[in-house]
Amino acid sequence: MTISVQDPSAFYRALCRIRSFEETVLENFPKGVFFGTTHTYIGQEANAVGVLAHCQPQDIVFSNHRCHGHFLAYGGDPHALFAELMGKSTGVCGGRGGSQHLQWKNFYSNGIQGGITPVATGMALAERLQGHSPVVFTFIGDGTLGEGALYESLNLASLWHAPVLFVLENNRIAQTTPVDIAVAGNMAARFSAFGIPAQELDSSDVLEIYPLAGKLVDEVRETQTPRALILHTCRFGPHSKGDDTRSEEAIERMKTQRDPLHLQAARVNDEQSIQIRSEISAEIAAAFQAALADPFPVIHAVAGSSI
Amino acid sequence: MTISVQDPSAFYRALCRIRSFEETVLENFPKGVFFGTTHTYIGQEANAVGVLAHCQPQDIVFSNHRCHGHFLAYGGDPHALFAELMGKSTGVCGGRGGSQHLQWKNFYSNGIQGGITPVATGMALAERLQGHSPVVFTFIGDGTLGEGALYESLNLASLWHAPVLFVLENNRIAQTTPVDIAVAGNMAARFSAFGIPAQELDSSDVLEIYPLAGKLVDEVRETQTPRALILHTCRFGPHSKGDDTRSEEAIERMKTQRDPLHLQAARVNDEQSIQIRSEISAEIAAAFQAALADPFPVIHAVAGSSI
Amino acid sequence: MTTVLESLNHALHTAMQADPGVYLLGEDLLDPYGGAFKVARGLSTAFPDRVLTSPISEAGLVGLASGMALRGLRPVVEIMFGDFLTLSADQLINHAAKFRWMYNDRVRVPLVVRTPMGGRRGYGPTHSQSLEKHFLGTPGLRVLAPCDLGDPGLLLRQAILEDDPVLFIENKLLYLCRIPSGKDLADLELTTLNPDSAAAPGLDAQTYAPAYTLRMRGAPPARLTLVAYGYMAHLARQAMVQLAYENEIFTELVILTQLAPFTIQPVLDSVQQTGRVLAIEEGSLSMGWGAEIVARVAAALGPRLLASQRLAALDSAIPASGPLEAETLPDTAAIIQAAKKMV
Amino acid sequence: MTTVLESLNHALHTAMQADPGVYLLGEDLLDPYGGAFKVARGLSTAFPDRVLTSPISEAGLVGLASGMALRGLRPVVEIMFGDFLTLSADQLINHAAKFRWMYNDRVRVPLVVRTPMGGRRGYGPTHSQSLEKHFLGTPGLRVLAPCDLGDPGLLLRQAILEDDPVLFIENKLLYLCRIPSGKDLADLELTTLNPDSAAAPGLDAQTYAPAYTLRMRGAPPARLTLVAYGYMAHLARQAMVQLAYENEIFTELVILTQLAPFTIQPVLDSVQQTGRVLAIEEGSLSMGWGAEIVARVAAALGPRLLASQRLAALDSAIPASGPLEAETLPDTAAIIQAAKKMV
Ligand SMILES: Cc1ncc(C[n+]2csc(CCOP(=O)(O)OP(=O)(O)O)c2C)c(N)n1
Ligand SMILES: Cc1ncc(C[n+]2csc(CCOP(=O)(O)OP(=O)(O)O)c2C)c(N)n1
Ligand SMILES: [Mg+2]
Ligand SMILES: [Mg+2]
Repeated sequence: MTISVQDPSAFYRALCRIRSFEETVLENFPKGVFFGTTHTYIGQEANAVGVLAHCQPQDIVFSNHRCHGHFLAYGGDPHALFAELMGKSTGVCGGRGGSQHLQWKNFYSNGIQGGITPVATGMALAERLQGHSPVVFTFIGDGTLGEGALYESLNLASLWHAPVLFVLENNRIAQTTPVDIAVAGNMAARFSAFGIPAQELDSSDVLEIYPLAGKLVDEVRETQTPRALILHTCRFGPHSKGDDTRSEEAIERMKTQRDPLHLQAARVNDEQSIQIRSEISAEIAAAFQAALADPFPVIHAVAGSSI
Repeated sequence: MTISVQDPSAFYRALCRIRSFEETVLENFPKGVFFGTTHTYIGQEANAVGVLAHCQPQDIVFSNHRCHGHFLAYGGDPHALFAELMGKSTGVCGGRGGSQHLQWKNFYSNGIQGGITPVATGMALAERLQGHSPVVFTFIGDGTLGEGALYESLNLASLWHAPVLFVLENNRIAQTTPVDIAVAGNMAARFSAFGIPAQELDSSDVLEIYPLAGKLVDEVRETQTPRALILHTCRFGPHSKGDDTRSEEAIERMKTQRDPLHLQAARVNDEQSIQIRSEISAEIAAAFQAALADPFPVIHAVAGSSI
Repeated sequence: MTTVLESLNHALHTAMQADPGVYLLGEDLLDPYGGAFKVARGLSTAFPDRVLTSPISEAGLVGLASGMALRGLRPVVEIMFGDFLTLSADQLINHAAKFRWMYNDRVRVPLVVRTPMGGRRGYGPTHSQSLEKHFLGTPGLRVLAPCDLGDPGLLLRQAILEDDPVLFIENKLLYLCRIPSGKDLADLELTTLNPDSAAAPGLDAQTYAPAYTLRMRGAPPARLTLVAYGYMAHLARQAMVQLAYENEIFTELVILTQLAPFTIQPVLDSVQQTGRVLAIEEGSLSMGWGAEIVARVAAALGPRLLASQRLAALDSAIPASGPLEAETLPDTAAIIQAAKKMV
Repeated sequence: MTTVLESLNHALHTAMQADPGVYLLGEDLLDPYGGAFKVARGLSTAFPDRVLTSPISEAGLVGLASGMALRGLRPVVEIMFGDFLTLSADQLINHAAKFRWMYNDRVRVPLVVRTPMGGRRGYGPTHSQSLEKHFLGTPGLRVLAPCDLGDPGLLLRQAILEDDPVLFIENKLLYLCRIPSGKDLADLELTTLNPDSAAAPGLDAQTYAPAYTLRMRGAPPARLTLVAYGYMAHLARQAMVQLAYENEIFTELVILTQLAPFTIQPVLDSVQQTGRVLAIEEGSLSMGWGAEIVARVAAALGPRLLASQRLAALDSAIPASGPLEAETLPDTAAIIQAAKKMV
């Protein structure tokens, strides 16, 4: 979804949509309306919005377990996403995938850490080989730096000129594991060691993320070679639901200092921001209610459960 | 096997032993006395000899498919190694392992690229946790930089302070694949990105390799943290047998300029060097003949081949 | 009454207490979190130096633990979800399980890899599978699965004491099952066998891996043998009781805790009487554990095997949506239905 | 006469010629080497832009090829030795095989992963295995294995044309087997069936994956059905002829080329006549392909199945030493011996 930086309210709206969606998820999980688990994006909204504002129709997004924000920033329908979490037939994948396994247009996600990176690399290569000039946005977290498949992908992407933008969202924690006990050495060096230029930014401000992402997206598109964007960010919520082991103060501090919605709200006049919030609120509530009312999928075609 | 640099003939002897062993292997393979395949170490002898001269009894060596040179430099018995290649009961592993799968004292090898690195890391960690101060020498080739398991190991070794010396033998080719089409970016950076200091040396001279290895071995032993040693080297022979796709001229050039035996012979007087070569020749010939005469293993205990 | 989870957790405490060589490695193990399914709870507090919470590196972790095992320690690795075991496949199959045999029996690998399998929680296609079938039949690898009878913790402790690698398959829903008391089982006759488990090349016989046979107390001769393990054994026990009381179909239930290598004897003992066998598992049907059960029974009994069937998950991925998932996985009703068809 | 190797190599040439979307990826593929077993010979010369010789990255490679397949190409990946397939297990099981179904049938993954399995060359424990059993029964993954009958190349070409992922199991010794002419098979009656192969969730029926049934021409009714695939089918054919001529034991041999998902019908058709089945494979016995064969036959025939056995490799690693390896793997003599015991 292409957003212009000229219009701060469009960014604000996109940030609010993710926030509101995720809050609705967390609020309603205890009511038993969703299946499985969820990983919310609260606090990281500016990454998805700032980066995917550069996503063109021919581009591809491959996301991970924390995919709601990416999906919505890509232009995904909140109703279909709610429905997917509820296991409804109207869900993004008809209820088969659930929270972590989405596919819509050129958007994909999978719940196996690291495993998506070679797949995304292959997509990028295939598109380039077919004469397109796409950018394949691939989102990973800091914890995913532990997986070997990532490095195989970096090597292959570099050698074979796969137009991938690796977006590393370093929220400094993986489930409950702080980054400093899980990631040795230097993050940017892990990309540059494979010949992939990497840039870092420590910000929750969509207006800082947007231009840097744009620069790298342009480089990927023009050179059809990979780049890495490392976004140091903050996860406000639990890993999934109620499993946050960090101190309340630390979280409060992050919320005060690093809320992408606050930062962007300051650029929109009060009246407008109230208006946007209430519109988004209504949109998300309506999507949620609609999904609730949707039917469950019918019995799926069966092959041999018993022989 | 600890060798002192004071004694150039000891180094020469060790180099010759490997060379003579490997030449005997290649010469006799067509006669059908060996099973499977083999990966000879001709041209790279100075790596094993220069590095493993620092190996103390409590230290551990984990080697790969190209393990004969490492095994012999470690002090392994040429007779047992021949016998292993011949599938004899007197072989290093009683004929079960064959050329790539050796285990003797603290020496291990396995034929799956990359897979040995986490295992070696765990050994190092276990030894350190049990209050020893070992060095675990882990040999990999340039091609093995393609495997993800390696990077998981580097991260773990760095985070958990595993006293591993990763020895990367860059012979600039993996089977038939030149390094420049298989390894992107920078080799040393692939280690340092994980917080593992790496040093490089482009030499076939055991007297250059020995001191640099010694420095790193000391660092590993003292700090009980990992280091990497990157040795740019030359493989004179085929990958296994008769599968060399490089030009004859290129190989001849290497042989003239980079033969570790020539380099070391110059430091031993002629008479002595002739003497050493003939002693080694006799030793290896005797080992080969003895292995030939050894029996095959007896039927192994059998469990359920048919139910 | 203890749950399976408590029993396993307690066993880890006991094992780490008893032997300073026991280490626990895995993702997100530290208290207060104590691992995704809480089997590790309290351990990092009690043994801070021996609980190694790790990066997300399933292959590296299993390989590293094999190395520790080769050098005198007794590591226990927790793989957060059994679905991720695929990432350790090479380390398990081409390293840990092979070392002893290929190194001519001169090394041992006292490694335990524990992992929760199973669905029914709506976690979707990559977090709900029962993938153990892909690892059964790996030479040199013992595979154990606790059930809610006997002492699941003891099974784990014995696995840790063993000198060969063990894959220890837990089930997410089994965790919360309570281990029934004698009184709970009053309607049932329970025979516990501790078969001299098939020693295979590269593996010694193991000491504690019981097989259980359950019958309805005082019932007429059973006409069908159910065979199950793990959480399915729990469901099969329910089905057995229901079949008896509601349908007057009497069955015997054989529960195995050692899936590979294993001896079929306890199953044979029962099928020799009943003539019919139904193998029940949560993994997908094709090439599952049940195939091995049926094949061994068929080989042993020939025409005396009157009927054999398997009940398993559909041969499809496991959907996140509750109603779809429920259709995909076998439950008590499905067992009852399958049993009814067979007698 | 063409060898299986030539047939497969030719098929790759034809497939790449016919469709510019076909790519070949793998280690050491470039001419003059042309891949470790030469199946890729000539391809990098003929199609230099579409043969991607790769770093040693089995997981990355299969993942990358899945991505290519998702985006409109038809990649064929060569894994140098089947032993290394363990490294791609996660990409096959949790990615390639799942995508179509979990994404609600809105994507397709026309991926082929080819790899040579098998021993008898003294390569030792990590280069001699037949590991396909660990991948059979993966929902969404078709597994094919050519034999030396019919058209192995056509099987591969059809696999490449398919829109779902295929694991294509070759055998190192099969490569050099010559495909027999009608005259070579003069003593035998050959029935070729092209069963409507079981469509499973996430997989369409496939067009060419024949099953073959062989009988001794003009012989009395067979009393035993042999079932095999790949190179073991070649050995089983030898055993069948020997059994007939030297022991007057008449058998039927059913050869499958589609291992998963598959229909048991051709096997049933034969066992219904013979009453006895012997499943033969080169992989290690426990939880092997043969278990699924026997389990399905037993389920279908009940007491009409008089005898069933499996012949497979020992449940141990595969030794490098020739004499030990020969003992570990089943050969023609072992088939004859097993067959004799059964009738
Ligand atoms: C292969 C694999 N291992 C473990 C997990 C379980 N898991 C899901 S999310 C997660 C943490 C990921 O951390 P990070 O990459 O930093 O992403 P974040 O959750 O912080 O966005 C873990 C361990 C998984 N999904 N896949
Ligand atoms: C996992 C795995 N993939 C592929 C192979 C086949 N193979 C054996 S050696 C080799 C090349 C290794 O190259 P390198 O690491 O540079 O070592 P070198 O042979 O040059 O010493 C390959 C591809 C293997 N043994 N293991
Ligand atoms: Mg994180
Ligand atoms: Mg090399």
